[in-house]
Amino acid sequence: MFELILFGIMIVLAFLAIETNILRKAVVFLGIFSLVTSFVYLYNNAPDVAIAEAVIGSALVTLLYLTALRRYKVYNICFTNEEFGTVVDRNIIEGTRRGQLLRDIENICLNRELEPQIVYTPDPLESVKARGIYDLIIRQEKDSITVYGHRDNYFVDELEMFLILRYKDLECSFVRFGDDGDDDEEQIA
Amino acid sequence: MMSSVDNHPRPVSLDRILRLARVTVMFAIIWGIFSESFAPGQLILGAIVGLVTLFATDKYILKQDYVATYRFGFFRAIRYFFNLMIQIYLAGFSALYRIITGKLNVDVVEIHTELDDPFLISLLANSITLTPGTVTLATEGRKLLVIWINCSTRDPDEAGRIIKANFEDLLMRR
Amino acid sequence: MIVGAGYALIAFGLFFTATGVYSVLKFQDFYSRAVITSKVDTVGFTTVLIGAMLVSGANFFTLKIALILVFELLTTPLSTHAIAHSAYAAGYKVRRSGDV
Amino acid sequence: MSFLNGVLIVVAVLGLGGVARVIIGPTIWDRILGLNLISSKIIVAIVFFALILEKSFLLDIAIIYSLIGFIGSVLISRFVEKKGQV
Repeated sequence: MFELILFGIMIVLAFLAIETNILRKAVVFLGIFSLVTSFVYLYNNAPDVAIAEAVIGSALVTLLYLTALRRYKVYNICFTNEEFGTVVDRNIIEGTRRGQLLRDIENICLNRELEPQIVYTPDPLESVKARGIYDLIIRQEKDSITVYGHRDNYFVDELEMFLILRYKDLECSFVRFGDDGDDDEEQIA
Repeated sequence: MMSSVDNHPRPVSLDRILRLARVTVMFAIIWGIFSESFAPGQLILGAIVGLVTLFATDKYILKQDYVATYRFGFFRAIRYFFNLMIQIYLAGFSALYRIITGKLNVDVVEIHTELDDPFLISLLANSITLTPGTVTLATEGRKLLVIWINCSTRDPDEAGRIIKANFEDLLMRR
Repeated sequence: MIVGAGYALIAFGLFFTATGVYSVLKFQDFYSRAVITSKVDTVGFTTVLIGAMLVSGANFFTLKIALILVFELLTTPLSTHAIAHSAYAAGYKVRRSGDV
Repeated sequence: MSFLNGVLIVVAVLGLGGVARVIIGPTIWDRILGLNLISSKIIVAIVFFALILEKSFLLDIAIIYSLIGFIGSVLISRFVEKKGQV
């Protein structure tokens, strides 16, 4: 009974660590995998191996993987939606159409060897822009989506092409802003 | 890598020897727990290893006298620990009540502290994080940013009085 | 007698821990999860380990569990604070009105 | 089936709840929170396993976990906070 639960957890986590696209998720999964593995070694009467696994698995392997991940550039995406008073799981996971949209953007980022990091916030656009740490700001109002990107960022052009081809019926517009703060807008039906 | 602070030797006083002895005794007891015997030979071995570790840490890792920085008396630590446990359990029951009834009002408040020692401030932040219902987000000088589970007021003084409980009084007294 | 009290404490601590796990699955936004779970979990952890100390009796086993308890109490706030601070610094906000 | 074996199974089921949060958690921080939760469950499980077998040297692993278990979650959250610098 007890070991069956542990084996189940181990198999599920190992499978997820291979299957996921986002590498920092895989690091977390592998951390838990090594925790459970260490206990399974202990359960099968190998405490010496368990000590080695505890030290290596929880500290050293995480550090190694994270150091290897530094090669990937982080692409910081902010998703704001002023309709929601609070950001709860339901809003993040479901949404109207944006679940699929965000997943597509993530996949494009991963193809370009960029590591997407999505932050959700209900703040108005001005305060988000004022923070100045995001590469891409996506703003949703009901069914229309506005994407704000920096003018020098070549990746935004690529994203624009993709979104026009993929979501023909979606009301989608792109705004470029520069360092001086002036916006030029191009509307796409 | 040699520390430049250590060039002039510190004065050897009775006070310093007593402190060293206290730390060494603690190390010897922990050594005894690890090796599962309190035989005299084991304790002496532990004391020797502890002394060597203490001097090596003093000479190569810490740049200044740690005793002055981390000054916290033994009995005071024990009293603080028991007080902390009582506060943890009191707040734990209130958190349990809030989970079952679902009455949550999570928000961030800013509180001020009157402590000036960085070590004591970090100890206060640690205690606040350990008490159920509050988590320290960031510290900046004497300001602490705290997530509070039952945010009844946003006034720094009023909120600080509820959150800090009697930790600050215990830490202030030398 | 003492062993019975230990069993009672263990059951009580498991109840606390179960409440923490229930709340991590139930609550819908990140900051309330972060506040509730780790803390209720601390109380449950402490109670369970004190129960285990009572069950094992007076020997080196008890002293080692006490050491585990002290180390854990020292290091848990560090990780909780690191996670909450990381989310806050990245701009992850839950509500518009306040700071969170 | 003694009381302590039952405790072990209950702890494993609670750990399953933490794994569920790790799998469904929408953001990375929820996953790190789940990692934190599971690591404390593993420490409790090791303590009770040692209590059942009555071998105190098994507790050394629990001591190691309580000392360095927080390094993993601190490293990952710092990595996320500093945008890819550990």
